[in-house]
Amino acid sequence: MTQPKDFGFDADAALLRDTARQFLLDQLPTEALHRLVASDHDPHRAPTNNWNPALWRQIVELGWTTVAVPETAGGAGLPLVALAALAEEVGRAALPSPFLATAAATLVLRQCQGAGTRDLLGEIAAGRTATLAITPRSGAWETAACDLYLDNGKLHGSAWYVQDAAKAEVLIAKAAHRDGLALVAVPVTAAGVELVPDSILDLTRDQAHVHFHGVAVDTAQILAAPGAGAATLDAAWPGVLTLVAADLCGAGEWLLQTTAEYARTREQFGRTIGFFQAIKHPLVNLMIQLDHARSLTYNAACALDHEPERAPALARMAKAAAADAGAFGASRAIQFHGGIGFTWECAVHLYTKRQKHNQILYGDASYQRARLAELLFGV
Amino acid sequence: MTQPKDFGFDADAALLRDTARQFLLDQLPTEALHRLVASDHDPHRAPTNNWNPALWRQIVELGWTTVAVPETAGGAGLPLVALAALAEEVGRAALPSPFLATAAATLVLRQCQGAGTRDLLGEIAAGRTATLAITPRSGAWETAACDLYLDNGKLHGSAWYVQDAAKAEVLIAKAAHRDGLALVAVPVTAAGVELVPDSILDLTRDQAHVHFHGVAVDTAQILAAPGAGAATLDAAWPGVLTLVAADLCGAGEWLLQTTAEYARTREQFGRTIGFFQAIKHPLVNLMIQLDHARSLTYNAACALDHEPERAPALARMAKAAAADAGAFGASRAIQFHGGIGFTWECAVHLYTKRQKHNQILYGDASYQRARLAELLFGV
Amino acid sequence: MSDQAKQDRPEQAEFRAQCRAWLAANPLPEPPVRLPQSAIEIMHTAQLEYLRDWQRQAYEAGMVGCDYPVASGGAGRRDCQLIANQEMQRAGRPFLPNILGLGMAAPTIQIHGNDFQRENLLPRLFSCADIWCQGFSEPGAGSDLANVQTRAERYGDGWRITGHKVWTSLAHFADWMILLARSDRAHKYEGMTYFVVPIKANLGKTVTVRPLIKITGETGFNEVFFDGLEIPDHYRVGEIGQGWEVAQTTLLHERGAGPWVTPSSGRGGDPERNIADAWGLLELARRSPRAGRTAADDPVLRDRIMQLIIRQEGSRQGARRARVPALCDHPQRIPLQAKLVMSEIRQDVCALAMELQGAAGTLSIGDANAPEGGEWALGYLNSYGVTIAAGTNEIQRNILGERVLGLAKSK
Amino acid sequence: MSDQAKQDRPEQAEFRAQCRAWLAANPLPEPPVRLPQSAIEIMHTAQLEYLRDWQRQAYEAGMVGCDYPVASGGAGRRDCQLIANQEMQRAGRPFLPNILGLGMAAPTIQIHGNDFQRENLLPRLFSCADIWCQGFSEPGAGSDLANVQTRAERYGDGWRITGHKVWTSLAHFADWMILLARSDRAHKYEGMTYFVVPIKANLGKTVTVRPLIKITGETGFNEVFFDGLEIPDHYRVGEIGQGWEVAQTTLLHERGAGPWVTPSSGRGGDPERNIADAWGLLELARRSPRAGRTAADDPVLRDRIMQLIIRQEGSRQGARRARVPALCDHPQRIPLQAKLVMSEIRQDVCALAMELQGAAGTLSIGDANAPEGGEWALGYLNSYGVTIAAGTNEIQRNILGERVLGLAKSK
Repeated sequence: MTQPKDFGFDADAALLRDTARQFLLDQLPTEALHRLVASDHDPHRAPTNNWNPALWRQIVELGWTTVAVPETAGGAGLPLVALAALAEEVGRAALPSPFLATAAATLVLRQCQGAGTRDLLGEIAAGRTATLAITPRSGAWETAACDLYLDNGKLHGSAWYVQDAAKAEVLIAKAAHRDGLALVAVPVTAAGVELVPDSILDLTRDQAHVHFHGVAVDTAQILAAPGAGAATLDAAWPGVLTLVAADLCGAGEWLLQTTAEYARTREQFGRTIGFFQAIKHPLVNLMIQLDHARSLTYNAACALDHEPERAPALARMAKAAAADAGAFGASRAIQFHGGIGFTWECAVHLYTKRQKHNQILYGDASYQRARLAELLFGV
Repeated sequence: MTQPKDFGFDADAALLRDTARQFLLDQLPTEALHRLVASDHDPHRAPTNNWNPALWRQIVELGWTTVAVPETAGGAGLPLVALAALAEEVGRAALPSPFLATAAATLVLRQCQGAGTRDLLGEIAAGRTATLAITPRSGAWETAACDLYLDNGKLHGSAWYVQDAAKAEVLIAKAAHRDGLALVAVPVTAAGVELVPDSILDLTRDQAHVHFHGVAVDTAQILAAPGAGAATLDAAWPGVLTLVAADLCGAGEWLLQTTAEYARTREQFGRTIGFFQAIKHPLVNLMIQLDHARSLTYNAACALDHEPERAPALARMAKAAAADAGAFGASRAIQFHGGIGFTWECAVHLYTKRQKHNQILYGDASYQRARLAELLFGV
Repeated sequence: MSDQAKQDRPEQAEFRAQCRAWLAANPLPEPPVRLPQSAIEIMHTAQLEYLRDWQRQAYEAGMVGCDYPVASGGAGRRDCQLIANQEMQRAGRPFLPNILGLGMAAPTIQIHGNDFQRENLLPRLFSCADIWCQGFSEPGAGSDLANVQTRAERYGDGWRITGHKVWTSLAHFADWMILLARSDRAHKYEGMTYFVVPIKANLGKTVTVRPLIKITGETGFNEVFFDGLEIPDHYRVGEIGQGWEVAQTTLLHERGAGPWVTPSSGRGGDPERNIADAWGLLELARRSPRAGRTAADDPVLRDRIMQLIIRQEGSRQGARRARVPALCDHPQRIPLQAKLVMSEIRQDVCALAMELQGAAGTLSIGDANAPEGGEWALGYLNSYGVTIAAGTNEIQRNILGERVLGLAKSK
Repeated sequence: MSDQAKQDRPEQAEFRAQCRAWLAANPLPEPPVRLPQSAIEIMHTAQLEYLRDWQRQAYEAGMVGCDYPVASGGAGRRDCQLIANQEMQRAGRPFLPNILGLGMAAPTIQIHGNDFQRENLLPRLFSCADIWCQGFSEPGAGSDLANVQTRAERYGDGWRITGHKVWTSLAHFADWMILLARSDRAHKYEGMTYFVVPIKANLGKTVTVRPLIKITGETGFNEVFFDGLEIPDHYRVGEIGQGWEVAQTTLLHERGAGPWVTPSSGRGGDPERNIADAWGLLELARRSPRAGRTAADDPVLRDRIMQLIIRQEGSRQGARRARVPALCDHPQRIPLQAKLVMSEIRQDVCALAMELQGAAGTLSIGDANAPEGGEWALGYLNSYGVTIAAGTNEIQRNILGERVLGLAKSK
């Protein structure tokens, strides 16, 4: 198979993206975001989970959660480049929401064969929130690494670094079984589920680790049978990486444009500081990096639909490029804002911290390149 | 042991260095260097070896070859930081000469125990030239890698990447023997020695590979007995790396100062181009890199005299820093000279090519850092 | 069927099949001499004649200038040049030697020239009957191109040209030059006029070409001195005083934005071609010994190879994205990056290739033991030609910062 | 005996032994609260009082200000402050809280001040009886410090101060401020005068301090508003109109050149101390899981750790080399790099530390599972304070390019 010239970004996708951008500009301007997530500046504050559930209900009505759900399961089944473009807008707004976690769960569910999968996808399309619970305490991103065990129909153990856990209604949990890895849907309200929030740097999301104290699982909850979990997760993984890359690109673009705007207006030495190549050239370098990352992100998203055999390598490329661009942009945005960029009141820090989180999430740039090299060198 | 505050750079060393700098400025100004090495611009020319033996005789009279030879062997036995400072001046002048190769051989000889060692050191002090023949065809820099064999008193095989071979009178050859590696002194005029010049990028030196067709070796030529060669070479190695680092620093400083001078005088847009931060800031970055490399080079040289147990790590640091600074400076010097920097007539290319050679020689920056990591992590 | 072919419209598919059939049926003889890495390094007549003959054949087969109107010597096709380029590359054919004509002179003349120029000059440009060069830079007008001092003075109905151009690639073979000259000293930007001028016909008379030598030791670029060359007014391209504006079209193409602005023209520098391809580093690494294994086993070098492959693919996918307006925030943002990005990737690829080679990286072109004949080292040095020419990359960054990000002008 | 001690002159060796004995005999109690990473992040009175008490003890033991004359409250020693610093660090003592006083105010007053200032202000500065802050930056005078607008107007025999300073670390605790103000609007550089001004005594009257919050969420820096604060003329430092010159002394010390210019002053930022030490990455890497092994087994991360260790050691050996004139081409070349280099190494060390931690790098200070309590992430964010303050690092590069390389001024 080969990719369409336009990455599959058709008129429907463009409408969805444009609507989303305007919606977020209207509903969550930067000042509102700052009020929402940054009211408590104490670095020693308890773990927080600041978001706007009313906004989320509107988002569900706009159909964002249907985008990646197949039409057969009651979704819109749009090309995945539309989902990537949506994730980019979410990043651009630094939106605190269960969008990314639910979209990642959706991508995993699309690969699942278990009996309850279709119903759960339909529920997600209708607004139910979900997140992946797949990472062990060590933080290893590899599929095989697991601290959660499925034994005699019960889950024991824990999952760590669960994204937006406090906003999720269902956990898509990876569990080790004697026959191999399984994937299981677990409502957060199930008996024996204990959610422990983490204190994290990123103010625009929450994170937790989850202990499973003998949580009972019935057949309908098995999304991928023991032994099938690894292949299922691996098939979904390029999509999950692409989502994070898209968020990084969107937030990166916000940082670029915001810093450029500052450089167009802030005066020193009788000139706007954008005059100085010490500002101008790094911003251009950032623009180039972001453009590469964004192009690679669309390419990876399109590959998921059209040439899945290439998607693993292309998604690693996208995440690596986006993580590097994200880190570089976050750093330059603070530096070029000068003193004001070092203050809590300047929204740059919200984006910087989100970029740091996404840079790390599911493996930073050098991690992605090491996996990419294995694919390209065949070892 | 601990290092003296001044790196051991005493008045004698300073006098030697200052005299050397002035001597090279007088005797080999850049235009003379260009005439000497760059008269034939054909990229397909035969291998060349352009240098000035008369200048070399003056250098011997100035005592440069005595610096690293111990007083007991008829040398001056100066602190090794003096040798590093001298190598820096050689790099600054991009001097085509057997200086570096002979100095490297001297450092190896200082570690040798063989009967003929002292005499050979004395001959070197008096002006005999030498070079190391220790690298296999693969170009491996590791001590154990060897394509030359000592068997029944005869040498068979080859040595590659022999520096300034056409200028050397004696080869200090590493040879594999059934009892382990040995080091052997072989006159280039010995029967069975076949020297094949390489075509290389660097116009300021020559390089060759040498075939040994059953070259007879007597006991007096054995500098390190079979089995002792590896430890001998390893002990000398930090010094050899430090020499190359010093050459890189000196040539790097020439590129910095020459480019800064161009930036102070070349006008575009009604200003000298040094006004533009796109020129100014990279030059400052280069200056910082060179200062780090130079400080680390003195530190490594001083360690050889005062704390040899730390010298292996410190020399890796110096070579790594100097190789990176050398490559960066060479690149920016061409770029910032613009069109003129792309021409054969501009001397920048002589230094750029020398930097490329030294960057590679005995391992580039990432190679050095990998070895350094083994030392620091203990694996 | 290739990936590229899958995306063709029917008329494109038909054209592609024609190209492919012709290329299969008409193999090129082996070159009689080593060919240089690109057209601007052509040193010898034997190289030129071989390549010129190849371009003529390609033109006659309809693969050069095919998107231009028939009146200009083209075939009046639409979006077919890229296909011809792809097929020529796929068949392993060498570059077309008249790169400066195809890449810069032709689109400028087509857009800003007059009928005389289009009808008389372009067909011979496409067929390689005439070689073209570009006379923009001067000793005092490099990055600051608007400081051009070469004079164009009125003389009867024509113009008299006096001045000094530098870094003029291919001038030693050129029949024609596109020239930016000063027709009015009182105005900087409004005082320039653009011409086409005959070079070879006036050599030894009012035109002198002096070869310059590159850092590689290759020749191929020159100084050109004009000592009162007289040309008729219909050699003028665009209006008097509009030279700067016309030159922008040339520069846009020189900097690689051409494919997005006007019909692509079979030049070597477009995003479909890359002399130093980052993907080539994979194989080089596998063959290069390092620390007892190969460079492909060294994770630090693997990481750096991946960085370059990612940058190159980012740039290629960017070229694709630039054609999808809905996915671009600003129409010039990607096109204006092309020359900057491609030249720096090429430079970094060549530098890394030299590092991968370890000790063998010291060897130069012609050495029997140099990996791939020493072409990487030569490519490394030549890469500076591209990071410096057509406005240094520092100037490119100014342009991007000012035109796309709206920052204050740095000069 | 330590490496450092080996190099002592006899009187230094004796002093070192005294310091060591005192420190051994006088252990500090455990802090009652978490201490911040440096003095400029002191948020709470409990932190300040603990640290202030420690500085007072250190002063009384002769380890603070000891190279200053006795008349200024010092001990009249020579080259001993560095030894005291080394010994305090070796004993694991916390930083001295009056960093801005020790590092900037004291040397400036000693060099440019009058006897009244030296005799009355310095002893209390050293003992930490008075806390000091620095009033240079303003909303419109950051990198462009010479654009200071805070007014100093003559008023009888004294001065009246009106204006607005920002990014004023420690102002919320400060008794005194060093102030750069405009005494003459007609001249930019020659129109500034330098003062010491009492802050705490005038709070709520003619001085208002408004805390600012940092990106870390910590407080510790402030805006300071002057509404006609009146001070006598003997609070002036240096001549009227010489403020810019006097401020250069302060800035030279702020930027880390102090140790090479005047007696070092026990401040936290000198090259002997480094909160985020690159060597610490070795141990962090060994403890950080990565791809089934540890970060210390990942060659790419090893390479990056080595790069930082090499830079840091390069900077440290540079500090050593700067004291050997025969090995320096230009006296200011290394000293002027100090703040720039150290702040960027610190930033890069903290950023790499976060990467080494992998998933745990998402955790912030206070999380029970954050490696080393999340101090690296906090350090990363705080590192921007240093790359921005005291003239952004962009300004530092201008200064180096202009003063050392002689390039044309960029502004």
